[in-house]
Amino acid sequence: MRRNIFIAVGLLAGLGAGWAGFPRAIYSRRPQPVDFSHKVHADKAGAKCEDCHGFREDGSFAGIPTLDKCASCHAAPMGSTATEKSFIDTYVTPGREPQWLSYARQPENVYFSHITHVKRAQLKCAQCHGDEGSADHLRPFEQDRVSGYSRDIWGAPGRPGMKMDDCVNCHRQSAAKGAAGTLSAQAGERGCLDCHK
Amino acid sequence: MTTRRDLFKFAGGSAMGLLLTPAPWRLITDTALWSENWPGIPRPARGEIRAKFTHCGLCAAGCAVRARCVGEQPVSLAGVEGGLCPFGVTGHHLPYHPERLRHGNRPEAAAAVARAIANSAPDRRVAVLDLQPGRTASWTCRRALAALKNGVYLAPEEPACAVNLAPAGTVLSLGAPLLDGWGSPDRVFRARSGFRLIQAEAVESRTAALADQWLAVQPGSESVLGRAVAGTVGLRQAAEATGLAEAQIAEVARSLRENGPALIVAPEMTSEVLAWNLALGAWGKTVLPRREAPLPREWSKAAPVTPLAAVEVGSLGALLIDESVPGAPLPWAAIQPKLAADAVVVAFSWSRAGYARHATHVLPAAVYPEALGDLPPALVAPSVGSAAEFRLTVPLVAAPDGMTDPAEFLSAVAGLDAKDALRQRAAAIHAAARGSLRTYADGKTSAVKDLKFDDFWKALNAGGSWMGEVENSGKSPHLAPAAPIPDAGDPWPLRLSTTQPGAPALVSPLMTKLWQESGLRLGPHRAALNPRAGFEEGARAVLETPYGRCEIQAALDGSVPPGVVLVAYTPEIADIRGADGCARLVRI
Amino acid sequence: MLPWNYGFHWNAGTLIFLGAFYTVLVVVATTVIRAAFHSRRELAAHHEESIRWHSDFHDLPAADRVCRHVLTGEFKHRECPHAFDCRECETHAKLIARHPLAPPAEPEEDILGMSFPLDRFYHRGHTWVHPEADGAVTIGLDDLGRRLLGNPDAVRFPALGAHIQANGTAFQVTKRDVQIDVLAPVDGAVVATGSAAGDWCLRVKPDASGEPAFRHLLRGSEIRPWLQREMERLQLALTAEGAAPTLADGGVPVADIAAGYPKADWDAVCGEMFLRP
Amino acid sequence: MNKRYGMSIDIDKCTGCGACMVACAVENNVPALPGANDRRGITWMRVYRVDNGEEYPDRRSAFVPMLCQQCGVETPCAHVCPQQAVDVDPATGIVGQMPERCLGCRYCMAACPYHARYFNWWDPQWPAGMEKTLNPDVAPRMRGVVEKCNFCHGRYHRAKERAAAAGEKDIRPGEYIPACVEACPAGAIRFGDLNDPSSEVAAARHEAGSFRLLEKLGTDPKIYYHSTRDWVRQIAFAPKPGGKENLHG
Amino acid sequence: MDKDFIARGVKRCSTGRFLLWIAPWAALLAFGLYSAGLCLVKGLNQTNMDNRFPFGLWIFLDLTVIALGAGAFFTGFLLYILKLDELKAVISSAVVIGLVCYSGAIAVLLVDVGQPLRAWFTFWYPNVHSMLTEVTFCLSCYLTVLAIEYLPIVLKNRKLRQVPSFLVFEFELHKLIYVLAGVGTFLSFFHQGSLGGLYGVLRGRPFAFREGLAVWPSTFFLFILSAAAVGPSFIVLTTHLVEKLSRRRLVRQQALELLGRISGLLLAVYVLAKTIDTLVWINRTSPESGFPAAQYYSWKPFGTWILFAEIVLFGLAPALVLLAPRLRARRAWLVSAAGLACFGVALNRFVMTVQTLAVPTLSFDQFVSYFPSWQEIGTFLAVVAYGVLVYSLSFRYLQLFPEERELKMAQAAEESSAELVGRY
Repeated sequence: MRRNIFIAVGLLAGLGAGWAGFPRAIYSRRPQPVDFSHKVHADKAGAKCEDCHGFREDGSFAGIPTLDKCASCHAAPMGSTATEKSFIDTYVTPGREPQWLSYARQPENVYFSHITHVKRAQLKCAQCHGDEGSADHLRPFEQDRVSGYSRDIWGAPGRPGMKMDDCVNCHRQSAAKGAAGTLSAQAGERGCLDCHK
Repeated sequence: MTTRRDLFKFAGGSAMGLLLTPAPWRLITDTALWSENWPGIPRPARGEIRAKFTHCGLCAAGCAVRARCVGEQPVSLAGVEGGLCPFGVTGHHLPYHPERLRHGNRPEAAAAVARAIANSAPDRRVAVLDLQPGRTASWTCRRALAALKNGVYLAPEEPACAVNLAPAGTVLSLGAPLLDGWGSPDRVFRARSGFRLIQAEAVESRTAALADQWLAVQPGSESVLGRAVAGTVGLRQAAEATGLAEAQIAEVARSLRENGPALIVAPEMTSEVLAWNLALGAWGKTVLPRREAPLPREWSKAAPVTPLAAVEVGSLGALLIDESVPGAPLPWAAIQPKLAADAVVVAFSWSRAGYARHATHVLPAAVYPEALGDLPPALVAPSVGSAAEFRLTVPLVAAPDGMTDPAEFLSAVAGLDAKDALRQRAAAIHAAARGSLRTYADGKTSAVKDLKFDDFWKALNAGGSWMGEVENSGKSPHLAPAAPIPDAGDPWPLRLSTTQPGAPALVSPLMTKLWQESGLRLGPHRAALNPRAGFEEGARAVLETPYGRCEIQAALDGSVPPGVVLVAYTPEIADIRGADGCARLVRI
Repeated sequence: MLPWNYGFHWNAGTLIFLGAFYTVLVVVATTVIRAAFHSRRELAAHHEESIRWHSDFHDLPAADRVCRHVLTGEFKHRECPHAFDCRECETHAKLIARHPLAPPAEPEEDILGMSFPLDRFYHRGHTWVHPEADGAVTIGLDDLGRRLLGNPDAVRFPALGAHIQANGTAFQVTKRDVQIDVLAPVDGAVVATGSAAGDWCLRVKPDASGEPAFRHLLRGSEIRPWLQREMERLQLALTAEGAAPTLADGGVPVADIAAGYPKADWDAVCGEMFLRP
Repeated sequence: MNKRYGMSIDIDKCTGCGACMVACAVENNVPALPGANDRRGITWMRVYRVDNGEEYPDRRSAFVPMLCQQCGVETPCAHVCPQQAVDVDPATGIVGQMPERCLGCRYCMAACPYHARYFNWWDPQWPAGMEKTLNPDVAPRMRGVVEKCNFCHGRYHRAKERAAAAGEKDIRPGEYIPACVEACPAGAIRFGDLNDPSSEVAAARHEAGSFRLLEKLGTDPKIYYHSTRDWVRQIAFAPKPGGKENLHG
Repeated sequence: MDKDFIARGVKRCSTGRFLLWIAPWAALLAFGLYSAGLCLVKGLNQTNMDNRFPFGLWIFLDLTVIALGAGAFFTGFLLYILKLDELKAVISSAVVIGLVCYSGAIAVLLVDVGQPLRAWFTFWYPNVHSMLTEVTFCLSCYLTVLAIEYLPIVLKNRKLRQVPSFLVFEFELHKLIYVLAGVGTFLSFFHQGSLGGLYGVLRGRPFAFREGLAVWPSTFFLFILSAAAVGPSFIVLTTHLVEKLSRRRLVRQQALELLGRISGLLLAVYVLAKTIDTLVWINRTSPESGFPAAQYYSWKPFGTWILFAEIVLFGLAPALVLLAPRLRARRAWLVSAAGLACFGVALNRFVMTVQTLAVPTLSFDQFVSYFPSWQEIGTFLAVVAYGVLVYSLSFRYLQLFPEERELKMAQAAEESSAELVGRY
């Protein structure tokens, strides 16, 4: 009986460490430089995603906006929050770019074209990025300590899908839905270099 | 009480528990992912991708270049109207070459030059050696030298002519690398299908390999063939010197006359080569008079071009060598006797590999594509209508601090203000209201007279090219007397032949692929020899010429004729290579 | 490897290949798990002693596994298929039925200079069993066993009440740094312990009594040929382990053989003689 | 319709200048490492010098640009890769090598008759500062994996993205050409869709003097060579060691 | 000191002497591990392999070692499936040799791949058409099987078996060992074959390319046959070596002769098959790919002599010796023939790996040569040292030759009777 207790205790300890402790330990967390509220901007300023996260002329995606974009509205405080004031003092006035931490920055070997997905396949931003656009706070940036990947890319359940498996599943589904010869059929599983570089 | 056994049980249980969690599997996957971006693998920068246009400044051909830039940083270069040579393709690497010079003591060099100028012995001269004459910077130097009392402007002397391959029916190339670095490749290859190429060369060069006919002449006898074709030397004498059959030479001469328009080209278009072309009736058809782009009137007071041979021995108190743009250098052995015992030599250079080795002061110069400048008119003209040109090498990246522009240095010494020289010259061109401007971004050509100066200048700075119109007066050029045929003596049993004489001293680190990671080119310090030369592969030897020595390693190659040693062009070789090409090998 | 992995294709090649792979994995895993499961069951049933004997018996040289009927000359060659447990041997039963063991022609207690009283049963691991009137049996080392172990350095008897199994370990004797597990001749519970140097070692209440319970033990006329064979084996073992074969000339073993052959590898000799390879 | 990209290389035009080799290295972030030699270096595009085996002055040379021949049938490398790091994209016919999937067993290199695959014997390295000139469309490879020509797949991505931005369904011919094709000063290399009968390459393959290397192996390479010289066309066949001193690479 | 661990009744040298024997091998192992460590930490630039010679010493020796280790599966097959009970005398030794060969080969393979951290991708994303996938799967499965087969041998150690659970588990596992032998035979069949297929499928290397049955080229079957043929020979060779080194008789001559006979028989079949295969290849397969077969042998030093040596000198000759009962009965002939057979297979593996890569395929390519670097040699020596150490430890502490004690007694009996004869 006694020996079984030790085995059981060990088993529980192992399970606990693996399921509860490990996912916490594997990620390092860093806060974003500024507590930006997507919600406030969407509600008050009526901004849409593409107002700030737009495309360049050649079709490439511009990603996180630079300080110019922020400064075009926030050259002087628009509201009265302390966050905005400190943002202006720290970044806008001295002209210092905030070092945003990109949740969704794909690994170097991944080729991802925003315009193909947004313009051609008509995907909504939230499909991959989740409801970031309506969040009031920026969640901390979590990075896998071993692989160095962002949690969004190489994440846990409950996160928006950005792992290779998620890409593959979506492509497979849309390929299955689409008729042969259409764009959706092109989206199916093909060569590695279709999505890698 | 827990026993050791219990601890084992606990450990076993927890190991089993851990196996049922994601932890071990995740770690296995994570380490595999880590191997994708482990330390030491650089990440390319990301950002907006733009195209910028410029002209390649690595040789006088000045090919039009489209640079693909991430943000401001060029990441690849491509020709606008055709391919580029490998040097041009990798030009954007030069600023990062590990051997690049970054520091120099400019005040000290300036003081030394000032002292040499002040030392006003009447037979003492201050000279500038310009490897690529005809640029605005060259004009600035000439103006500065004219302002100095003892200034001499040294540059390779060439008759003012350009070559137009387009109408040519037959081309006789006397060892010129016509298909391999002779003018801009897009112009050469566009015309290539129109002419029959006869290459007379001892070595089967890249051009010889692709020529319609390759005449394997005796090394050094190319010019005899030229004379024979022009009729200044008898067939028998030519046959003896070249090792070809008399009938063969006669056949070449006949095909040049019958399948015209004909053209004779040589590595340097000297007066003599021009004379042969005149004799063939090529003047005005395939060989055209070349004019400078218009100059501001106030520049007319400029020092004349002096050939090195005309400089008295021991007369140079100061020599400034402009190596900031590559060009065919003069052998140091020919320069050195002209220097006074206490001469100050200042080299403006990218690296210590070239003249910097002999200089008392070395000042780092900006490399292509860091510096703004213009290019001398092209040797190979695109067509009859437009020969003279004005093109800028627009910088793609900013030069680091501490670089010295030779022209600016010299104008400071001479008390000349030449800051706006390029703009002044552009204004002069614009004022002449001739020719047309071509812009690469939109591929448009517009007449200069329709443009405002500001637009003209802006377009030039965005990689535009001005093409003047040729005025073919039909006047024959003034020709210098022909030099005697060099004759190799007994102590120099070999002829030295080099590959690619125009290669810049510093090339992109990636260029080593051509000789280290493949056998495509002869690597530096390698000497190709005929297998019968008595050397074995890899043997080390000293290459000697009347001008110096250099250590090399033998590479056997059946395509190299007996009696010839083929070496890769390097600054060391440039130093010891004489015009006569005499050499011998001494085994170590 | 799994259908949801990227690059997995449902085709014949995959099915055959992975099918074979998984089959192999399953077979190997089943084999190991089965072995583990069986061993757990055997351990729970306390069969380890019997397994140890079977395993040892398996490792004995073929010559040592010889059937008792070869000793008596009824067979020329026969290897015991039952690990010396004649109780389950049909051949033995048949042979016994056909030729009941004749008592020796003359009472022979002194064989080759050693005392082997005929009122006892002998086990091939050199113990004897003497049935007592109360149904218990006394177990002791036979004369050769005693001479081999001489005056033991230490003896470890099982606790009173412990159950011993035929061919399992009865008790442990240490002699000259060599530990010998003496084989138990019968199944039963220990009721008293004696001393290894003394007359008897254990008193055991056997699980069964009567002839069938002792059928696997040697008796009567079997003893002499067996003992002769044992003496040959001893002689060989001593030779092999570095002692001079002095027994060969028919000498009587001394009381403490170990002391007589200080150079012999006593571990090997005892292992050989007490059937503990 | 699926494309089948291919190349046609005119040996009679190649001057062996090496622009394609360096342009390829620039485009694909291939470093030049100090210890690399002609057997350990990485040149997805490698130009060999071949000759007719005669002695001077009868010696004639030619230059043969060698790259992955993009075999279309029983692609030797894709066939042998144990973990699907090599595949033939059905949409383009391009044989792709996925470095992040590769474990570096080098079996594919042993399988390739053209020696067009290269192993990263070292971690990549560039002179200080030069990593700024890396092409963002191609990921640098780590040590221990195999790589090879993929017809500048980064450029294919770029062309597709441009088409998507312009709202076009597909890329137009000429929108996508590999770096070597672009760089070749002699215009010796042509590139296009072999399935498109109007493309230059589709026409070039039927020209007289067109051939493929080791065609008899039956792997259907998509690189067509061309020469009007008989002795040059001999390079299509197996080496003949019994003959004259062999050609040097 | 370690007496309690040494089986009862077998003689082993003193601990000191054993340590003396172990020491140089341990030093060699340490050196080899350092070499392998260099290759792992700094990368494969430490080797002399290159793009033209992507496989080198390691692959050649892996193939050889695995062929020689085939004794484990084949003996197991003969003993447990075909019930040739005489082979019980060598089965444990064969298992240890097999384990050493396979684990060593796999360890070297892990150093040989450029990205060992990703080696598991082969399992996760297998390309089922690749011979290397087959090799990887079968090798790792078979190594597991060998480890399980080795387990009872370890658990039988004198000290370990005193733990009742070990004893019982050993006993129960041993009862089921025939299942493992069967699985091992199946796996070995496929990986020996797929190692042959590894080169045989290389369409781009007409020197190695062979036609065959379904997905398997003829080399697949030739490798199985040759491995099965030399496996027993290698056991004869090692057993003889161990007997000489330990100065003990371990196995009856009959068992070795049986192994020799089986080896000879299979070798003869192999030589016949190889000859037919070579003829088909010369006359059909190779010319059809555009390569006249004669040209491969004009690259020196690989002349036709190598073909002759492989088939006749190291194939037919030992086969005939092993098949002749009178020659076989003599230890010297038996062992020499076994040695020749082993060498022949090594030569075959050398030809398949090294010559295949050395001969050029493109007309403008050159014949290339390659010599391993000290790091490669060191890594291989680590495997040799590891093998010797594992075998030495196993031989000392485990019972590899169950007949050893019996033979010792028999020898004693001979000696004593000789003495008796001498006395009278």
